Amino acid sequence: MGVILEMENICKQFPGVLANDCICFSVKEGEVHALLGENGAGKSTLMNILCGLYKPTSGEIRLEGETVRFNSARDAMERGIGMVHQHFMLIPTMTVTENCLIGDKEGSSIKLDRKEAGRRLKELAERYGMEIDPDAIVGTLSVGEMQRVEIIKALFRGAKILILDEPTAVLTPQEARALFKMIRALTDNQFTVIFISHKLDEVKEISDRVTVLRLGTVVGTYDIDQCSVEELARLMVGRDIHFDAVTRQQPVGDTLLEVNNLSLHREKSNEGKLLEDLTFEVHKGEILGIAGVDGNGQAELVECLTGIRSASSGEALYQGKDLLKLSTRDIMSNDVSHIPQDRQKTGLVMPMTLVENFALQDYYKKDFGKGALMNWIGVEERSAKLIQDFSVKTPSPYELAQNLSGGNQQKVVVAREISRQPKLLIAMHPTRGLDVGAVEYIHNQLIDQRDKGVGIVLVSTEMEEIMRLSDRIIVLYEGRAMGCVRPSETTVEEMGLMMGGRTLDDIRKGSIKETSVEEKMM
Amino acid sequence: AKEDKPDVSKPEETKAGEVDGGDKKDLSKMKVVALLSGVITDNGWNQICYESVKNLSDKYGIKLEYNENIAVSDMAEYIRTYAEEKYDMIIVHGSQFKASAEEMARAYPDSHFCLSYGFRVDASTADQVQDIPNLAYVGPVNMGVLIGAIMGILTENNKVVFLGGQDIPAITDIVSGIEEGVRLTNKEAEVKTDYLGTLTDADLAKERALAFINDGFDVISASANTAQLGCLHAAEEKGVYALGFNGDQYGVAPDAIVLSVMRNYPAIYEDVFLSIAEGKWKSGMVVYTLKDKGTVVSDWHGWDKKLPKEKVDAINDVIQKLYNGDLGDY
Amino acid sequence: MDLLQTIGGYLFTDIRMAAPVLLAGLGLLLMNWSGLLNIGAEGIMLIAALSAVAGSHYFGSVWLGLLLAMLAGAIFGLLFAVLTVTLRANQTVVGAALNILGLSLSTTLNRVLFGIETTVTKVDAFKVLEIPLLSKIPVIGRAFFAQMPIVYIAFLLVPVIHYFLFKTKPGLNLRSVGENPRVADTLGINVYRTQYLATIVGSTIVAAGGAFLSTGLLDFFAEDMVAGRGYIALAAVIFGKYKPAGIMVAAMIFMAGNVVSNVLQVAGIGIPYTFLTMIPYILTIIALTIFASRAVAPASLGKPYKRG
Amino acid sequence: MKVLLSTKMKTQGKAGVKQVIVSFGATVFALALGMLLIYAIGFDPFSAAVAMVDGAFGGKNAFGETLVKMTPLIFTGMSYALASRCGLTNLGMEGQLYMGALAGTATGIYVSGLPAALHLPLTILAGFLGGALWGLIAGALKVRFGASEIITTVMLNTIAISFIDYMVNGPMIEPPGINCQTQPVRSTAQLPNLISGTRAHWGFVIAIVFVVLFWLFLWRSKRGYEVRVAGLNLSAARYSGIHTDKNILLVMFLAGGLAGLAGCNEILGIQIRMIPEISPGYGFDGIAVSLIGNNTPVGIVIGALLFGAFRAGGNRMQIRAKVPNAIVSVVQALVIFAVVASQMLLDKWNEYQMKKINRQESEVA
Ligand SMILES: Nc1ncnc2c1ncn2[C@@H]1O[C@H](COP(=O)(O)OP(=O)(O)OP(=O)(O)O)[C@@H](O)[C@H]1O
Ligand SMILES: Nc1ncnc2c1ncn2[C@@H]1O[C@H](COP(=O)(O)OP(=O)(O)OP(=O)(O)O)[C@@H](O)[C@H]1O
Ligand SMILES: [Mg+2]
Ligand SMILES: [Mg+2]
Repeated sequence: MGVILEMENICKQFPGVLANDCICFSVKEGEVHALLGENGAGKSTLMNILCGLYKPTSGEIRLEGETVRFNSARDAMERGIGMVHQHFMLIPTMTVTENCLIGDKEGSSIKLDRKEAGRRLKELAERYGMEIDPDAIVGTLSVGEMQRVEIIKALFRGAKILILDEPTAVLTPQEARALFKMIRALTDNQFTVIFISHKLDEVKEISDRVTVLRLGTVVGTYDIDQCSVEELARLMVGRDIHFDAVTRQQPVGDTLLEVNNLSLHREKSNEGKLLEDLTFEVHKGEILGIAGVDGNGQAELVECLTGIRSASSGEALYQGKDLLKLSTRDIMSNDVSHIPQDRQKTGLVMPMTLVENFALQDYYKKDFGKGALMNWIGVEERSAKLIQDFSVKTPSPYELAQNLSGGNQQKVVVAREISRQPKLLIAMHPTRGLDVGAVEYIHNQLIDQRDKGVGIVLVSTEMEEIMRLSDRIIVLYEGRAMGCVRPSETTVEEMGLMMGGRTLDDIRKGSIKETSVEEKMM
Repeated sequence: AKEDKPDVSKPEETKAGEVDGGDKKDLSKMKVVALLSGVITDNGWNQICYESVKNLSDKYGIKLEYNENIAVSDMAEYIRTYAEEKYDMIIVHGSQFKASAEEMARAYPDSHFCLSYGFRVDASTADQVQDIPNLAYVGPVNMGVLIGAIMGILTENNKVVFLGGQDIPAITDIVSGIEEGVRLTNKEAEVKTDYLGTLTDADLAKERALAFINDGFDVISASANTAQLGCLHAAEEKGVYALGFNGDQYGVAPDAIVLSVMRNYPAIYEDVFLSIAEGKWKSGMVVYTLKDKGTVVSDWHGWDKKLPKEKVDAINDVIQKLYNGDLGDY
Repeated sequence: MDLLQTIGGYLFTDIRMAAPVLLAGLGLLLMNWSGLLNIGAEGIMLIAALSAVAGSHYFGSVWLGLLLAMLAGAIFGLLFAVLTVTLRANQTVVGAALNILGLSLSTTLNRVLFGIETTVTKVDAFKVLEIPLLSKIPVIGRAFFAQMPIVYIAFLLVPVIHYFLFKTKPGLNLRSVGENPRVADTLGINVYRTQYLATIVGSTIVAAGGAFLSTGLLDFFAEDMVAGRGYIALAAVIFGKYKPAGIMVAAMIFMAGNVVSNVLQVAGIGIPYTFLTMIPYILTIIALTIFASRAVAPASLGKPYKRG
Repeated sequence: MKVLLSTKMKTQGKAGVKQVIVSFGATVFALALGMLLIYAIGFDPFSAAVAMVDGAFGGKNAFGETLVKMTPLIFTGMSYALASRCGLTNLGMEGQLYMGALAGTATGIYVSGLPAALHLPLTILAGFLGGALWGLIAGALKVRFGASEIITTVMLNTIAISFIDYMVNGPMIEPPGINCQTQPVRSTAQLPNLISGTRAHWGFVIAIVFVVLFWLFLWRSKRGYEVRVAGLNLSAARYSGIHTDKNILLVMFLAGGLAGLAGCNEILGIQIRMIPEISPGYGFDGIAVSLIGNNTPVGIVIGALLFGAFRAGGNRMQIRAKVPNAIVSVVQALVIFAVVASQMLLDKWNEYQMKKINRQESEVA
């Protein structure tokens, strides 16, 4: 196993951010090399440089000993470097084949040969144990399938070095295993894989060597056998992490929200349901976790509960009213708060000032100005207080939201929603993409609220977060509840199986069968 | 190229009377300006006015002055500028400027204002005209009658069509005279007049004309600035007769344009110009009838050899009669 | 038989009138598929209409006139691309300014080039090219096979552009830029170059539509002779659901509005001409309201793309 | 709190000043190009420039003319700006302007027996409504059928202008029916002169009042806040329970109304009667005005001043320097290109500065 790729003294300066600071990094042929680092450590940036998307400010790349210079992703691809990006780079309106053929230079003819390409795709997929329909429209595929398409696409285009940027973030544990198997199949065939993750267990499991980045610099490169998970964590964060054990002062209170048989059909009703017969309740002073892999109905559930989408049937009783029959405005004005899943797309108006963003949910109320006019002075005072209380880092309340860092943006959203003194708080991915400090801060806020008697619906794909905060957890799979468990009474494996589509009853009834199923999947 | 210019022969009886050859007044010192609604290359209404001041400039050595593309809302401002500088003759070219011209004429009694006007002379005409001593409403009348009379002779299918650009006085005036004119020479012919709704879309005009020609209309003429050229093209393409309008448009479609009928504004404004010079200015309605030669007909450009002799004779005859007033007071 | 003949005649007219709109629509289509929304077709067509006459006049051949028109279109396209692609300016505003520029510049240059003459300068123009035999087919023969070469070109471009967009690699690449420039970028497509190319080539096709107006049916330039066709082409692209064949159908339907106006006026039913003028526009709005909601635009149409 | 407000004003003021300087520089650059063009087609660019400035600002009368030209431009500029604040592209100002003028004229002529104190406001209201309803059509087509307002508004322009032709030549023609114009509006509905000896009229004052209302609406009212949120981020608007369809309808109504006022004021202050061509393109100029003004109230007034000066100065340029005034439109287009280009360059620069500041702050922290 010789060194196939070396990156030497790579620096990347973004306006205001030195994302990569003199990074040296080398990969051996046929290995799985993990890149580990906190959010913002510079992992994606480094890989974007490697695959030709960014140009490094300085430094050089050597492929098989030869210095290369990439001016575009195509150059990198021609040298056998392919990347599966953190956010899928697929066009949903096109077929799998078309997606794989974009930018393809193979052959001299300019004609698109869909048939031939489809055949080759199938062949490739089969060789590495994947199943794929070349003529399927990408938009109709599941997340796991899309990822397979991404990998096939890279292979199809002749990648020998495959970069996977956080590939497991959106997969079930089982799907992740299948992916790992695929990775093994690839490395057995002399492919080299660079694997990015925050997840220490995964890194430990799949990789041969690991390079840890911190704040744009390399902490070190290690053989995986030589470090424990705990050591890796320390290297990555630069300190020991301890989540404070969540203590609770008060017992759970009365029922606050009662959801009965909530269903949501797809636009064409024969295409199955987005949500099916959901029944659960949330009590005062309780955090109900909604777990599951992204795209299994969580977003739809939240949209139904907040009036953004209307449900097909069922009811959601809250303070004697059915939320499903109310408009968003009516729901929100009934002491419900909502931390949306995407702060930049939904939670904030990026080109507006913080003051204006703080008014977003309540501007129409009397406190924000009597009659038709806004009282901006009042809003400003309120904003200044919230900025202070929630220690939002900003030069002024009149800073534009888009100029804040991600963590601070999220703090603005959380501050606004909590300051509304809700009785019911619906929080979706409240810490997605934030660093450890910010995560801790927001967790504490949620716990505070719970202790004040607020009922919280917490939707998250982060298993750790769910397990740590929730009083009870419901796992969603394809719009159905797989079971409801208490964190203390379940295991990560059980959760993983539920996220993969097995009901709690099934799992607990036939725990022997379970392994056999898993064996099959492997 | 010279013969393509409109006939600027003076009206036979000038309203101002003959210019005294012995007059020593230096006419080249006269200040004249034409204020136009469109561009001088529009092959129509504005171009003919440009030709008029050009004619004055060529003949009398006055400074050639004109302004184009004047919005209705700006006209008063333009007039004011020239009136302040005591221009002798300010041609305001188009009845849409009537209000501005009247207002300014009252405000600047020292200048002579000519509002180029298209109107039919009938009982109600007088109501349109305000009695302002330094404002004249100037224009040829009864052009439509002349055009119609020729069309009536030319048609073989007894179907003639005249298309105006828009329903505005300078055009309506002509359109409304067509039928009367056709009847002078042809009692049976079907006469159709309508509007294209554009002064610039020559392609649309051509298609519209083709539609009429396909329906059997075999003489076509139009008054729609550049758009009318589309109608002439259509006639040539389909081999039917057409009449040019405004300028001598023979060159546009030599195989179709038998004659061109022209507003004789160059001669009219020469006449008015001389009347000012002579101190014989006349305000109010200053109309130039066919008898006054306010309208002229172009050269035959050889069509008198191509057409059946009886048609040529009939046309020559009717023109002469109209000019003489034999067919009525046109 | 007579009725059929008449219908054949209407079809003939419709096809001829649709040709410039079709050309403009196809040009806009290429731009739209690269993610750019250009409302400046009107201006491009105007400057092209003038250039075509100028070229035909100075070089003595209508084909060279067409070439000059396309060159003028390319320059306008380049200007659009520099401002909207490189500088990421608002595409609607730049398009609107192109329209102002096209109108005023063509008027000014017309004067400079041809001076002030009562009679327009006659230039070489397109002539009907009858296809032997085919043009003798009853009813539709003349409509389809006795048109000007540029009409054939316009309609032949429909399958050509369809083939290009949906059956070739460069076409796929172009569409991927319009759908998601970031994806295209990661796959090694030069997004900016693609957008530049699409705008320039698209504008030359739009310009061919403009050239048709002045040297197709006619042989001279007139101020503002495009008279809204650029906007109608824009609507045709939406109505045609971003497919060449759809645009062809749309152009023919919209222009059928003009045919209807012609027929009504010849019939002399007495509808005021102002209402006849409205027909194609009302037809366009109605067509849009019925079909627009189902049109799927390229996903990133109108959004500027910022690299990296 | 006072401290905060003052920092706000400082940062916003600074940005505003920078914007104005850059736009001004771009305009000068475009003018220079225009002069070059004037030279190229054989005129004297220097005397053209002098005439232009003289025609726009050289004396009371010239300035009065600039005010006259500014008035409709302020309205159409606001119309475009309001729609774009809500994420809509209103290209239908020209048609809305005509419909507003028509409605105003009709009310000014056919409503009789009212004192000026009632008749004038009523007429202006009618003008507003005329444009507003015409704008609402495009809004409704968008909300109900998803038809792109970019296209429907353009189509509605042509339809409106044809309709005006019909009305002015038909039902509303001045008796006995020779000239295609309506009767003059009653004197009780006419706008009084603002500066004697010029044509400047009270429409300008109304325009300024509406600029203040425009500002109040967008930045001080709750509804305006909704509109801006919906314009910047549709998803955030839905999230906070804002009824986006209702806002589209409202904004197209108001934007149409503003354009309608441009036409109505032009009638009541200048034309006195309706004729088929009251607008020399004020509608389309509104796009440029709002662009130069960056969709802000003060900016729109400045943009309108610039384009008003172009129109007034362009007239003088034709009279004095004999430059055909089509050139003025060429120059206007060049100004738009230069300003968009410079704004983008400024944005890039600001972006860079902002990052630098952020960096320094994070280093301090
Ligand atoms: N295009 C860009 N412009 C400016 N700054 C950027 C850009 N891309 C990344 N950065 C900054 O560079 C730093 C490194 O980002 P990068 O995306 O490489 O982190 P990462 O390690 O991949 O984080 P994550 O785990 O969240 O994916 C961050 O501070 C980020 O904000
Ligand atoms: N699209 C963008 N436009 C402008 N500035 C940006 C953009 N993306 C990132 N930045 C800037 O880059 C910096 C880093 O952004 P990023 O979102 O990666 O935050 P971060 O460093 O990960 O912070 P946190 O840990 O709080 O999330 C921020 O200060 C932000 O101002
Ligand atoms: Mg980050
Ligand atoms: Mg990353």
